[in-house]
Amino acid sequence: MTAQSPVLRLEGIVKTFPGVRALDGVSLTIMPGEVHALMGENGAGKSTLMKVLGGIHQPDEGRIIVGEQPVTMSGPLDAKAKGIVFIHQELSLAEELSVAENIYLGELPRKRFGLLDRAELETRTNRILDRLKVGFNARTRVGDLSIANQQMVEIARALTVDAKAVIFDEPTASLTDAEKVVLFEVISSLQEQGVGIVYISHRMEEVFKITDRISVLRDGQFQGTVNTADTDEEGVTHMMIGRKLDLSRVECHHELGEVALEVRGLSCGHLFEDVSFEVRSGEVVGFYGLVGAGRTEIAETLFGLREPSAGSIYLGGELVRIHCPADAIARGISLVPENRKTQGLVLGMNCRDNMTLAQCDDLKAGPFVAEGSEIAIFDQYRDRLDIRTPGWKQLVCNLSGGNQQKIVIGKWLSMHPRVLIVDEPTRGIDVGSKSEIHNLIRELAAQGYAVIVISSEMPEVLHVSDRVVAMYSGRVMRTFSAGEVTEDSLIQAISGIEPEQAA
Amino acid sequence: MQPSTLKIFLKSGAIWGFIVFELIFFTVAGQFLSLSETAFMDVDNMLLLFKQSAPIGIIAMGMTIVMINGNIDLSVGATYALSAVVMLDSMTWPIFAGLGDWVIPVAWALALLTGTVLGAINGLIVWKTGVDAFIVTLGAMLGYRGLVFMYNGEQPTSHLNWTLVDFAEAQFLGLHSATWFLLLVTAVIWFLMNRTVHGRNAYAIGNNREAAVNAGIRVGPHMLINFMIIGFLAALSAVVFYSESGSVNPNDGMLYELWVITAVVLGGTKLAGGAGSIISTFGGVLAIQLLRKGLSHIGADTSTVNLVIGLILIAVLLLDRQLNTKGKEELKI
Amino acid sequence: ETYKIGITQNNVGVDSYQTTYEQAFVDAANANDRVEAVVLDAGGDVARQIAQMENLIQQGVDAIIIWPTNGEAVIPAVRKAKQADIPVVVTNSNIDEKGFDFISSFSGPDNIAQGATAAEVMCDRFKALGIADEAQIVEITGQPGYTTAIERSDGFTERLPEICPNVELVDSQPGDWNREKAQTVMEAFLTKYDDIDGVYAGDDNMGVGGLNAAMAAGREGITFVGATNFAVGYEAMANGDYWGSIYQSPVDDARAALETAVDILDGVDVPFLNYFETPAITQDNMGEFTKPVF
Amino acid sequence: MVALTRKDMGQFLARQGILVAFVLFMILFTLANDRFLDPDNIMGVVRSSAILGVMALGVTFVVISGNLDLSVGSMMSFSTIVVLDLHDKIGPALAIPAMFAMTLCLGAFIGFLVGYLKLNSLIVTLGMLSAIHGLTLTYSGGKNMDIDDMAGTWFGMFGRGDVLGIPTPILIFLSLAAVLGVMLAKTPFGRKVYAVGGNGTAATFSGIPRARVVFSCYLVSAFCVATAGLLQASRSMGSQNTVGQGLELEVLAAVILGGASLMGGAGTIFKTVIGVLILGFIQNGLLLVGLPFYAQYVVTWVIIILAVWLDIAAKRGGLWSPIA
Ligand SMILES: Nc1ncnc2c1ncn2[C@@H]1O[C@H](COP(=O)(O)OP(=O)(O)OP(=O)(O)O)[C@@H](O)[C@H]1O
Ligand SMILES: Nc1ncnc2c1ncn2[C@@H]1O[C@H](COP(=O)(O)OP(=O)(O)OP(=O)(O)O)[C@@H](O)[C@H]1O
Ligand SMILES: [Mg+2]
Ligand SMILES: [Mg+2]
Repeated sequence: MTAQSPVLRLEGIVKTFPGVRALDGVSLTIMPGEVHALMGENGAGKSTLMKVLGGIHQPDEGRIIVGEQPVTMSGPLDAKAKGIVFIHQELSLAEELSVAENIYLGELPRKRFGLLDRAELETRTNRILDRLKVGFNARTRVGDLSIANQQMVEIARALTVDAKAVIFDEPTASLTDAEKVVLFEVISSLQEQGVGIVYISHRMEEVFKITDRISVLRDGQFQGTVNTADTDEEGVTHMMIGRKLDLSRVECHHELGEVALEVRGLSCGHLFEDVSFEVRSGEVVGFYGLVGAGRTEIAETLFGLREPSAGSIYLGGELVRIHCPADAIARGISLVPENRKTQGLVLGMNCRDNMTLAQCDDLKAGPFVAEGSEIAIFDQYRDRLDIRTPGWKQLVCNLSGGNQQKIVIGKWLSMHPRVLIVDEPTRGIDVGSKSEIHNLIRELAAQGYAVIVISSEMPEVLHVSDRVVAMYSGRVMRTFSAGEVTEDSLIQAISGIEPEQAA
Repeated sequence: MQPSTLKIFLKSGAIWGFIVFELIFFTVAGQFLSLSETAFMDVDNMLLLFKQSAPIGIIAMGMTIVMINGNIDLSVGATYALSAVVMLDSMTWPIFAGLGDWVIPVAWALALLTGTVLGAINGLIVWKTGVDAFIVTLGAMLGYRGLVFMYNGEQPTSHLNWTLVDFAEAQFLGLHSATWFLLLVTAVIWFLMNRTVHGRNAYAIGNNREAAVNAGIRVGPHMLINFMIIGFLAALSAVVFYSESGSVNPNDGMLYELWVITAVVLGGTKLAGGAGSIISTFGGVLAIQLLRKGLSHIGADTSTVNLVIGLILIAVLLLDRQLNTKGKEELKI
Repeated sequence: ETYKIGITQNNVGVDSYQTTYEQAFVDAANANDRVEAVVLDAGGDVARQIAQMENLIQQGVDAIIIWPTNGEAVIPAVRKAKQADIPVVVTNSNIDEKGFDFISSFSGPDNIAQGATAAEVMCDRFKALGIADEAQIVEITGQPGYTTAIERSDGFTERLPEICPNVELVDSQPGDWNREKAQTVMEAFLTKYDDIDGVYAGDDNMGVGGLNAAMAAGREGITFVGATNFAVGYEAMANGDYWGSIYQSPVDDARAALETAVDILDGVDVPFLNYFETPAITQDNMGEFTKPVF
Repeated sequence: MVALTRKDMGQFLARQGILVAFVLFMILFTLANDRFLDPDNIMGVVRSSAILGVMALGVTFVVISGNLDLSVGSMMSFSTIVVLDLHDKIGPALAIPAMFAMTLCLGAFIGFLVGYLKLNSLIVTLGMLSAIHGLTLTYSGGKNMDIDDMAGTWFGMFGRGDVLGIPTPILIFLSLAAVLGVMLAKTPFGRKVYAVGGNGTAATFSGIPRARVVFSCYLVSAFCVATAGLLQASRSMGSQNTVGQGLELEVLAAVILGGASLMGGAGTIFKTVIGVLILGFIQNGLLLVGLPFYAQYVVTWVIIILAVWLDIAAKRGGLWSPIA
């Protein structure tokens, strides 16, 4: 490998946005046939660097060298023509179009006079779909696919050209384990063909499983490249956040209180059926399951966003009916939603207003919003959650993902809820912020909150929960107490294997 | 899990069902209310229906692609009027005096060029400035109307050319010239949207603009082309209509954008873009024209027509939503 | 045997004149056993009017009465009726001369004469006030593009210099047959010109809009002359604020149109231009007229 | 440092483009016609803009909440006709509240459709534009409405009266603007309107009753329309059925000129007032310099696009759109 010349080199890339120096002299070398991890905290500039490489952004300074040639990437198609393929972090699909049209978006095969060559399109697509072993065909409307399958369509785009380098920006965020296996197979077959792969992920175990080298960015600055074999999680984390991270669980020994929330036989159409569980104050209950298991729907039902078709909800022993989020909030239930951008934040509003959005009715001075109290609340939670922002006037859309998530958490903590539900609290969040959020969740429990954590990451669930509820296809399979849960039993439960069968 | 087949059928066929309902309703109501001896479903009456649908219908085809593309064009009424002014006025220009009736194709070409240019101006502004199409074309609706007035003050622009009128009134295989234009435009636009790369890209852009950009589709030129097409079609609609009537008031075409959008929405095209069908728009156009014709057939006055058309638009929207809800367990947002 | 007569009106509901006309037409048709009427309204839209003409021809009515939305655009549609042997009577506002071959008769007011009469009323008033040599006037015209608006304005501006050569028409803007619009236009006139002695408005509705503006600005002594005497105009005249207008009854207008059509179907000879009386009405002679109902 | 200040200047110019345009227009018209700055003229412009302005205040709420209201013109015709008709039947003291109640019912109907049934506001209000016009025609039988005894009623005080020399329409417009401006900027309700317009889903997830907020915005809009109808009726003491026709577009133009985003979530009452005044002064200024009325269409076209363009250019930090 040492004798080969790199497929791709970036030298001294600088990119500034108004008010942000997103990249500050970053250099990176990608060798053929290697899987190169790019890591860094949220907002470190990973996606920006890859967008520069993919021709979506133009760098202010620096050079991109493909093979031996310095090049300018005038746009995504230009990049693709030069052999650089880009799988986006956010799903980037046209739902109304077919799978085939999405895979070849931007370069549909054409006959003369701009006519679409459908036959050619479908043959080529089927060839790729076969390789990915997916269960849908070229004509399926993408909007009808599950999120995971949509992600596979996104990945299929990498296979349309003879790529020199393929960039995966957090491809596994919504994949099931089985789909991850397929993805990793695809990656290794690309690798064998001598393609250089850039792999961006916050998931350490994946990075250590499949990558050859790791490069780290911090605040837009290049921190260095190491061989994966020569380092460990701790070392990488240190490069990323510049300090040592205490990954041990904060054990706050505290008594569990009364049952704060009890759910009996709750159903909502076909989304989930006959769900029963309870959460005590001071307890963290983790909900684990595959994507589509119905966990989010349970949370939404508890928060008054869906009408249950059967079952009952008790809060502090009292039977309650919750018809809308305002009911839920009044009764002390809070939900940190799954998708912070669409559900958690008004991106065009400033940090303060977002933080106090759920309580602007309560913070009043006469008929007006009490701006003084709002700022006080914001300051308090900014310090407590270590939110990095120049001030409350900053628009939320200018914050990095992790800091945005903290604003959402702050919004609900400042309401002092009895039951706090957090859905995928660390999706797309870097390790540093992640462990902060985990510690925060433990702390909250210690203070007497009843906390429900919904997560698709097993380490996370195991790490923060006192008990784990395993769900499969809309049903609760098993509830594990802290002592009895093991990775194996959990995997069996969420795959639909009954405990007696498994035993 | 599967939406019921009835729902799917209703969703795709709703507009045709509505048309059938209208036909039955007006035929029955006409028996009691109409003074006319001829039935509503008379062949000649239906042929007239197609012909009278043409001016709105031709523009609606353009509006469909612009809306699929994720934009909207409120300036079509003014474009229509300005193209008509150019067509009628150019036939009297001294430089064309020697052409005789050959002035007709020249005038047509000038009118179509005018429409295309006006569309291109909108498209370029939307593309280059990034201002929302709603605002750009709302402005143009005023601006182009101002140009219509500037051209000939407040006077109508007229030129009756009987050769032209005879052509416009002609019937070929039983269908009027205007009907042929409408059918031709529908076919061409259907082909454009379903069988060409430009059409598929237009869908992609309306569906998910960022995805299209990421995939390297040049969003701007596609939008520009679609605005030019709708400008061209607005002009074509004017050519078809004013060839027959020969005189344009400066206020003509006002509120056309409302009729056109109503037809397109009735046909099921989503305002947000990305979804819509040319054939359904054709249905929407027929449904509207049938409604207007039917109401006048049963002797409804202007106030009733306004009331009914407004409420039907809302009812269709309501129906569409009912058909698209996923049942009780749906998220309440 | 009954005659089936179709009418396509310009824009019912846009003002009281047209509404009263429609009412009167329906009443007149009901009163006449020999007539069955199909009453349509184009809502001001040329395309819709042409479609209505086609529908009437297709329905096979015996005669068509048309109140044109555009005096030229309807000519081909009128020709179609002629080709189908259906006599066409134009009502209220005439079509262009090019179409005269295809119509049987025009029934309505003489708008050019009305404009001229209004000029005479204005001029006489100025002479009486002794300002005929220095007066400055402004004009508020009807909706641009409508034949009635154009003809009245033409009649006025042609006649005025013949009788009062020193009166200067300093400005003219359309008020769209709309009182509010006329009021806005008049406000601008009042700011722009210190000295306005007279206002000619295309109808009383707009005239009263102008009057409102003048009263709000405290400008007195302006001679307002309108056309189509509306009830508001009549009252303002009675109050002494408004000088004169043209008395034009929509009831007469509607009846005349229907009678003309019936006469033609009966084979009676009717004059090609069948004007009905529209006399001048001023503060001096208003006692001779009843207050308009619209 | 110098470069920075110049950049800041550019930013300021772009952000406050609408104010700058306003000042420029005033200067131009003043140079062109010395009557333009005449206090009487200015007062006249503000007074005749008041009706449009009052409607624009309500539409600002609707637009910030992420919706459109194209029915305000025909709704205004409705209120005007109704109040004039009732004036002669039940007297002004009862006619005014009755008209407000009826107009608010229409607003509630639209608010119900858009807020609670979540129908698209463009199409709903387009439909209502037509339906309310039909309703008005049916109500009036197509006839003009006039007050019989103009001299003997106090009804004229809203549109024709004045307080300390300031015409009442101006007072009503400005005080309503002040009240609604404070309501939007300072109260929890205003905050919710911005949140619902900025991101309706997130607002719902924060416990904000989105449907009720949207509903309320349409009520505010209907209230403003009723006020405008009152001013209109009182000013002219008589009206045609089409009195408000086409006003919806002028109102929308004013709101957009003021910088409210059609996407929702942005805009202020103060800027809407500026937008209204700009339209009023352009109309008046062009008339004064002797240009025909339609010149104003073309000018409005150009400044709407320039204003919105400058605004978004300032936000993205570049004049030209980045889209390829
Ligand atoms: N278009 C843009 N305009 C302004 N700032 C931007 C833009 N894109 C990115 N940024 C800023 O640049 C910085 C780097 O963002 P980037 O998306 O590259 O981070 P990342 O490392 O991919 O983070 P994550 O792990 O959350 O995806 C952030 O501060 C972000 O706010
Ligand atoms: N088998 C399936 N195939 C496709 N879509 C599904 C399937 N099951 C559920 N879905 C849909 O996928 C979406 C995600 O499901 P849901 O939110 O219930 O998952 P979850 O358990 O909360 O997991 P996560 O939060 O990780 O997405 C829902 O809209 C659901 O209707
Ligand atoms: Mg990223
Ligand atoms: Mg979920």
